[in-house]
Amino acid sequence: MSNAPSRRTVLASAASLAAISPFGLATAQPATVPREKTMILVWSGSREGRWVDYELWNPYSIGSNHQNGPNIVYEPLAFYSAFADKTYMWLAESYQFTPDFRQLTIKTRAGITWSDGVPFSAEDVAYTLNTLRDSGPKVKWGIDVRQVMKEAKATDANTVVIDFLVPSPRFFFFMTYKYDIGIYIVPKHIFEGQDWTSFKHFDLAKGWPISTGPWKVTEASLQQKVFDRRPDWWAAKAGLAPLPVVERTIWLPSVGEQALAQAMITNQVDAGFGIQPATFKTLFNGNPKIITYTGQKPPYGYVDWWPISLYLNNDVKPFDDKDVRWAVSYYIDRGILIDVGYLGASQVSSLPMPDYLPLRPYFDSVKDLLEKYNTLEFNPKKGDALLSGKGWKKDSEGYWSKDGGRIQVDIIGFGAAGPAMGPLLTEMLKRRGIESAFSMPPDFDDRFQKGQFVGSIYGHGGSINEPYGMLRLYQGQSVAVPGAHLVNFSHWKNAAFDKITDEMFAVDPNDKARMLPLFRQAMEIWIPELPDVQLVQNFHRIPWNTTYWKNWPTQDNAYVNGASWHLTYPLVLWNLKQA
Amino acid sequence: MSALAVRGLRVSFDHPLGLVRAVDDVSFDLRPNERFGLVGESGSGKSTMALAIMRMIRPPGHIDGGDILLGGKNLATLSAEDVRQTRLAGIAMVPQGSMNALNPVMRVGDQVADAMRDHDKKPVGIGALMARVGLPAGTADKYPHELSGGMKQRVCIAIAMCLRPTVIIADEPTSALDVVVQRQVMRTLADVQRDLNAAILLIGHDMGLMAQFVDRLGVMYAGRLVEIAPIAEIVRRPRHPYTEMLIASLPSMDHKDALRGIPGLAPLLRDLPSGCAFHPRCPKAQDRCAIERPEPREVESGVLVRCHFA
Amino acid sequence: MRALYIARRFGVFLLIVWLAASLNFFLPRLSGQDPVRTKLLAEAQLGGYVQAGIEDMVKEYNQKFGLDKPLWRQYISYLGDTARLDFNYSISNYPRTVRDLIAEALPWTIGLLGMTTLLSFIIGTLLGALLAWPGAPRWMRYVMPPLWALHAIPFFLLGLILMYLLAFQWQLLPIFGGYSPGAVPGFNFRFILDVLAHATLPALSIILVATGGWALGMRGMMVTTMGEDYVTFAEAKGLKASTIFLRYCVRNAILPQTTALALALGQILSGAVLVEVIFGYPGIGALLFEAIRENDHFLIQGIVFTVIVALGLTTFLLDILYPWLDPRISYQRT
Amino acid sequence: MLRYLKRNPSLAVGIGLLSVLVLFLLVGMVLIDPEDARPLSAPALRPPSWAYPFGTDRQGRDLFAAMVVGTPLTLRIGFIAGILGVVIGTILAFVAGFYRGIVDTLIRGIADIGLTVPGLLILIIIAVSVRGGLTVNQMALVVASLAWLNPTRTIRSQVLTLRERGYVEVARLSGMNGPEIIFFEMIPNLLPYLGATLVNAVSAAILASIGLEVLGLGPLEAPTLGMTLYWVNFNAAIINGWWWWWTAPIAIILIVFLGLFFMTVGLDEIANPRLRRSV
Repeated sequence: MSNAPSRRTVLASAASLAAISPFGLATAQPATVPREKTMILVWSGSREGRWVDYELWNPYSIGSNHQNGPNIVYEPLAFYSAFADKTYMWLAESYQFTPDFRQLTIKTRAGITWSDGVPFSAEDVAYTLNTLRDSGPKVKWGIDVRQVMKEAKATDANTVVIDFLVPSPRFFFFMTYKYDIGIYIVPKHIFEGQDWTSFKHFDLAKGWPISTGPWKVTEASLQQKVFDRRPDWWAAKAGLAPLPVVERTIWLPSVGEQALAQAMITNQVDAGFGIQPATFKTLFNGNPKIITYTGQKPPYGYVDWWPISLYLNNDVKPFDDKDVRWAVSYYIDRGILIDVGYLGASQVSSLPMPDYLPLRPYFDSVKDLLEKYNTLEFNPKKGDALLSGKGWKKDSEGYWSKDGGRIQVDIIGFGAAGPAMGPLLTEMLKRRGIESAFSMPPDFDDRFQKGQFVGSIYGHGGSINEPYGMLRLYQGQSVAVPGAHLVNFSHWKNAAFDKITDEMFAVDPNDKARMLPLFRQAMEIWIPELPDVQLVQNFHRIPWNTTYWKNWPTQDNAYVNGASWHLTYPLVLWNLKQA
Repeated sequence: MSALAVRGLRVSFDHPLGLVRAVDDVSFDLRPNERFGLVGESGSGKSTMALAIMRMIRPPGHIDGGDILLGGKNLATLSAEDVRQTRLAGIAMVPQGSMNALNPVMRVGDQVADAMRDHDKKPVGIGALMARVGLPAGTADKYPHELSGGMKQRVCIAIAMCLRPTVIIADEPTSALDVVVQRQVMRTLADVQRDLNAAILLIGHDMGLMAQFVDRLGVMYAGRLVEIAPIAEIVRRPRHPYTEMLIASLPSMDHKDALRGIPGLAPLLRDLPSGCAFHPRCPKAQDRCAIERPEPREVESGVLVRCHFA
Repeated sequence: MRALYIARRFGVFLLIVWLAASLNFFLPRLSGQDPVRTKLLAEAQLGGYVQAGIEDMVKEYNQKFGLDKPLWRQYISYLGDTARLDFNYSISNYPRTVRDLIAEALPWTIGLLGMTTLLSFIIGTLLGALLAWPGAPRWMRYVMPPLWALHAIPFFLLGLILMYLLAFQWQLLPIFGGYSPGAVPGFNFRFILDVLAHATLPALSIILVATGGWALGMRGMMVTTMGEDYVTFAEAKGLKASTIFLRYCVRNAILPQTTALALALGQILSGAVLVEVIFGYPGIGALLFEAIRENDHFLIQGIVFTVIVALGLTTFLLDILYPWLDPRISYQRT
Repeated sequence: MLRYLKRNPSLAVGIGLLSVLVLFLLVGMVLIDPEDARPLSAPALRPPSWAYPFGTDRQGRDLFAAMVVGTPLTLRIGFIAGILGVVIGTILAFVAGFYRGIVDTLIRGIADIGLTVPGLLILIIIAVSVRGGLTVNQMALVVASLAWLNPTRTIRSQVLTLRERGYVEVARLSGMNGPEIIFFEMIPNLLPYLGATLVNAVSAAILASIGLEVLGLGPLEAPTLGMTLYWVNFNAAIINGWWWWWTAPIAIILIVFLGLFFMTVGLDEIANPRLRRSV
C-alpha cells in the first residue's frame, strides 16, 4: 500500500520467512577471506542492530558519521596520537604558518593516487576547505572553517596556501586526525558539482567510495560493512607504514553488550566497543584470550578526553552562587561513585581535561590552586558550613531551605554514565539535605543544550594536548572568533575569563612560555568559581580478542588510543599482527 | 409389534445439591403409523425424554435405566457409532420451531446433504425433498437467515424425512410460529408421516393442537407418565386429576400459556413431593397420596393411569 | 449493492486514515523537542566534541525540512506528501528517506511477527477447539494450564528467561540480531538457516505467550457454540463427530477468532516495538522506537501512517471478507 | 463463599496467588526498613544470604526491601491506571451505547483512532513533557491516558447487546429515565463483566508500565518491578551471572499476572456461566 518496493517485499516475506533477502543482494558477493586474515569488530553506531547509513559515504553530510567507517576511508593531512604525543605527517608532508598565524602553507606529498587512479593533489585540499567554507551550516565542520578561513588556494600540485580571517595557530591541528576531530580530504573530481548535503558517494560498481587509503568498501548493508585491503596503497609503497596484515575487516552494528560478550567469547568477534566494567569478568572467564588496554585488570581501559562532571545550571538559582556549587561538590563522595558506580574501575578527574602527558605541565602549574580548592574533596562539614554561611537552614525533614524553598538538584543523564552515577549522586545529595531526583529523558540533548535542566551528567570534549579547548567550553562571550558559537553548557559567565580565553586563541599552543601563565590566570578565576562539579574520568573500556590478532594498543604499547570509532583507527589496523 | 417401545426409562442429572431425576420410569409404545402425543408443563421431562430416546443426553445428565427398543435394537445399550447410524435413518427428530436448528453459515441444502453423506447415502434428490415439504425451488441454495420461520421448519422436516425413518420425534415443532403457519407445518408433517408410513411422537403442551393431530396421548407430570389413552377417550373422559384439569382449561387452549390455568406451581424436579408428585395441587388428594406412589394401572383397554383413585 | 458497500467501507477507511494521520502529525510536535538539534547533538555526544555553529546548523536544517514554517502550512504539505506516499527524509538519518528505511525494516517485522502471529493463531485455535470438545484426548488437559500460565506472562519476561536458558546457559541459540556476524546475505540454505536460528528465540517467546490466548478465546467460543441448537440438531441428524466438530462447531466458533486475527495482524507493526528492542531485531518496531526517542517527525509519521494503513486495510479487508465468512452479515446491512 | 470458590477453581487460584503476595508484602513490611530499598544501603552485588534474603543489586539496594517497597508501587500504577481506565471507559461506553446517535459515533471514532496511534508515542510524549523525574503517580497517569480505549470499546458492545434485552425495554416503558436505567438495570447486570474488565485493565496497565520501565522511561529511582528489570538489563545481569537480581522481580511479576489472570478467568465464568461446563 505504502509504496512499490515495500509492497513487493511484504508479499515476498509473507510467502515465507526465507524470503528475507532484500539486503545487499544487488551487490556482488565478496570473495572469501579466511577467518584468520579477517578482523571483525562491533561498533555501537547510531542505531541498534542496523547500519542505517550503509549507503552514505560522504563524510560531510549531517547524516554521516565518520565513526561508522568513513574514518578508515578518507585519509587526513596528518594523524596525531595523544598517547604517544606524536604527529604523523600523512597526505601533507610539511606545513608552515606565517608568524602572525594569518597564513598557512601546506606541502602535500607527491605520488599519491585515489583508488580510481586519479592523482591526489593540493587541489583536493583546497577544494575541500573552500567548499566547507561555502557550505557553512549545511555540512559538518562547515562553520568551524567558515569562521576563520578566508580562502584556500592550490598554488601548485603540491602546495596549498590558506589565508585566515583571524590568527589561527590551531588550524593545522584542527585538520589533523585525532579522536573525533579532523578534516576529511575528499576527491575533488568526484565531489565537485555534487550537493554535499545529500551526495552519498556510494556505488560499489563504480568503486565508490574512492579513497587514498588501504581500505576499499566491498559490501555495505544494514547488517555489515565489509572493507578489503588495497595492496597498492601509496603509504606502504612509500615506506610510511606497513601494508596491513588484515586483509578484510568487517564492521558489525551493535545489538547490545550481552550479544557482544557472547560473540567475543565464541571468537566470532575480535574487537568491541566500550562496555561496562562489570561485564569483563564474564568475558575473561568465558575466553581467557580477551584483553583490554590494561590487560585483564581494572579499569579495563584508557582515559578518554571526556572527563565527566555534574553540570549545574548557573542560570538557575541558587546555583548561581559558587558556595552552593562548592557545597554540592563537598557532598559527593567520589570514592563511592567509583567503587559502586564503576565497580572500582575508574579514576577521579580534578579538572575538565584528561591527565594526558602533554597536559601534565598545565596540571602542575595549578597544583597549589587545586590544593587550596580541592575539586575532589568529600567533606560534608565544609559543605554545611558554606550553606549555613549563606543563610540556609535545615528544615524539619532535614533538607536545606531558605525562605521556604529547598535546594533541589534534579539531574538528567543519558547513555552509560547517567545510569552508572545518577542514582548514586541523588542518594548522596539527599542524605546531605539536598533534594534530588534523577531521570533520563528521551530529549536529553535538546534539554541540555537549551539549558532546560538543573543538574546534568555530561562530559567535556575539550583539550587533548593544550588547554585552549577546555577553556573554550566555558566562554560566555568571544570577540576573537568572529561569529563564534559558544558551548558554555554550565551557563557560567565571567568577563575576565572570556578575555583570557580569547587571548589564548591567538597564541601558538607550542609557545609554553605564553600558554602556561595564561592558563594559570584563567584557572585562578575558574577553580574558585567551580562552574561545574568534577567527578570522574571517562574510560574507553574496549575488549580485544587475541585469538586471531595481537599487537592491540595496550598500556605497554600505547601507540594510539584503541577506539575503532576514532579517526586514528587506521593506525591500529596497520599495527595488528596475526596471532 | 411396536415401532418404538420405551420401557422403564430413567434419566437423571447430577447437580451439586443432589441427583435430579428428570424422567422417571416411563414406559409406552409407539405403534407403526401411529401419531402419539405427549403433553406436559415445561419442566415435566418431555423434551428430556425426546433427547433420551435419541440417546442425546449430555453430561451431567445420564440414562440410568430402561430400554428403548426400535425395530429390534435397544438404543439404550447400542454402541455410540450404531446409535449415530440409527439417528435419522431409523429415528429422526424435528426440532422445536423456536430453535435455530439450522447452522447459520451453511446453505440449507448442504445441511441436508451432509446428513445423507454421513449415512453413506449419495446426497441426491434434495430438490425433490424440498418440494415435497412445500418449499419453493432454489431453497436449497439459501442460508437459514434468508428463510421464514415456517420455511426453516419445513427444511427441518425435509431433513428428518430424507432417510425415510420409521419414527419421527417432533418436539413442539410449531412453537414460535403463528397460527396459520402452524397449521400448514402440521399438515406437511402429517403428509410426510403418511408418505413414510412412520410413527410420530409429537411433543407439546398445546392440547388443542394435540386433539386435532394425534391418535393417542400421553400426559407427563414431573418426569412421570401419568396417563395414556386414545385422544378421543381422553378428551371425553380424562382419568387422572391432572389430565382432567388440563382438559378443563381447554376453552383457552388457543393460548400459548393455556396450562397456566392450573392452580399451584409445577414442582421442582430436584425437590419432588413424596408419593404422588401431583398431590400438593390435586383437589382429590388424600393422606395416602402423600405417602404411596401410584403405579400405572390399565383401567380400561388402552387406558393407563397413575392414580390411586382413577 | 456490493459495490456500494465496498465504496462506503473504503470511504470510512480513508476517513480513519486521514484522522489518524492528522493526529500523528500533531502529536510529535506537541513535545516541543527539536529533532534536528537532537540529531546533531547526539553526534556530539558520541564524538565528544560540539561542532561550531550547531545553532546555525539547526536553523539551516529546520529550514530545509520545512520545520520553520507555520504549523498549518507544514500540515498542508504533509497531507499532500502523504497522499503521494512521499514521506520525506528521515531527519535523524538524513539523507536517507523514510520510505527506504521502512522498506528495509518491514520484511523483518512481517517475517517474524507475521509468522509467529499466524502460527500461534493456528496452534492456539486448534488447541482451544479440541479442548472444548468432549472427545479430545486426555493429554490436552495437561497442556492447557501451562499454556494459560504462559499467556499471563509479559512475553519480554519470558524472552529474558528463555534467553538465559537457551542462549546463555545452554548456548543453543544466538541471543540477538537478525543473522550472524559476517554472514553474507543470500538466498542459500546456510543463510536461511542462520536467519531462522536468530528468529527462534523471539519467535518462541511470542508463540508460547500468544498461543494460550488464542486457545482461551477459541475454547470460550466453542463452548458457546456447542450449546447452540443447531449443534444439538446436528447430533440428532446422526452426523459423524468429526462433521459436527468441524462444520458445525469450529466453523462457527472461528468467526470471532478471525476478526481478532485480522486485528492482531494489523497491530503487528505497532506491537513490534518491545520484542524488537529486547531482542535487537532490525524491524519496524525498533525503527519506530528510535524515531520516537529522537522525535524524528517524518519517520514517525511515515511509520505510523504505514501502521494505520495496515490496520485500516486489514479492517477494510475484514469488512469485505466477513460477509463471505458469515453469510448472516449482508453487505447492505452494515 | 468458600463453597463457591470450590466450584470456581480459577477464581480460587487467582485469589490464592494474590493472597500469597499480599502476605509476603505484609510480612516484608514488618521485617524491612524501607530505606534499604534505596541505593548505597547495602554492599553491592551480594548473592542471597540470611542478612539479604534476595541478595543486593549493583547500587547497593537490599533486593528484599526493594521488592517489598517496589511491588506495591507497581501495583499502585496498575490499579490507578486500570481503575481510571475502566471508570472512564465505562462512562463513555454507557453514554455512547445508551444514547447512540452522533455521541456514539464520536466516542467510537475517538476510541478507534486512538487505538491506531502507537501507545508508546503518546506515552513518550507525555514522559518527555514531564520535566524533572517521573513520579510513580505520574507514571500511573501516563499509563491511564491510554488505558480507557479498550474498555470503552468492549463495554460499549456489551451495552449495545444489553439494550436489546427485554428488561431494559420494560424499564424504559415503565418510565425510568436514562441514568436510572443505566444504574439500576444495566450496571448490575454488567457487574461481573465489568469486574473481569477491571482485572484485565489492571493487568494490562501493569504490563504497559513494566514495558515502559524496561525501556528506561519509568521513574528511575523508584524500585518498581519494571525499573528493577531495567537495571537488570542495563547491567547485563543475565550474562554476568547475577541470577538473584532478576529471579525475585520475575517471580513476583509472574505471581501478579497469574493471579490476575486466573481471577479474570474466574470472573468470566460468573459473567458467562456456560464456560463453566467444560474443564
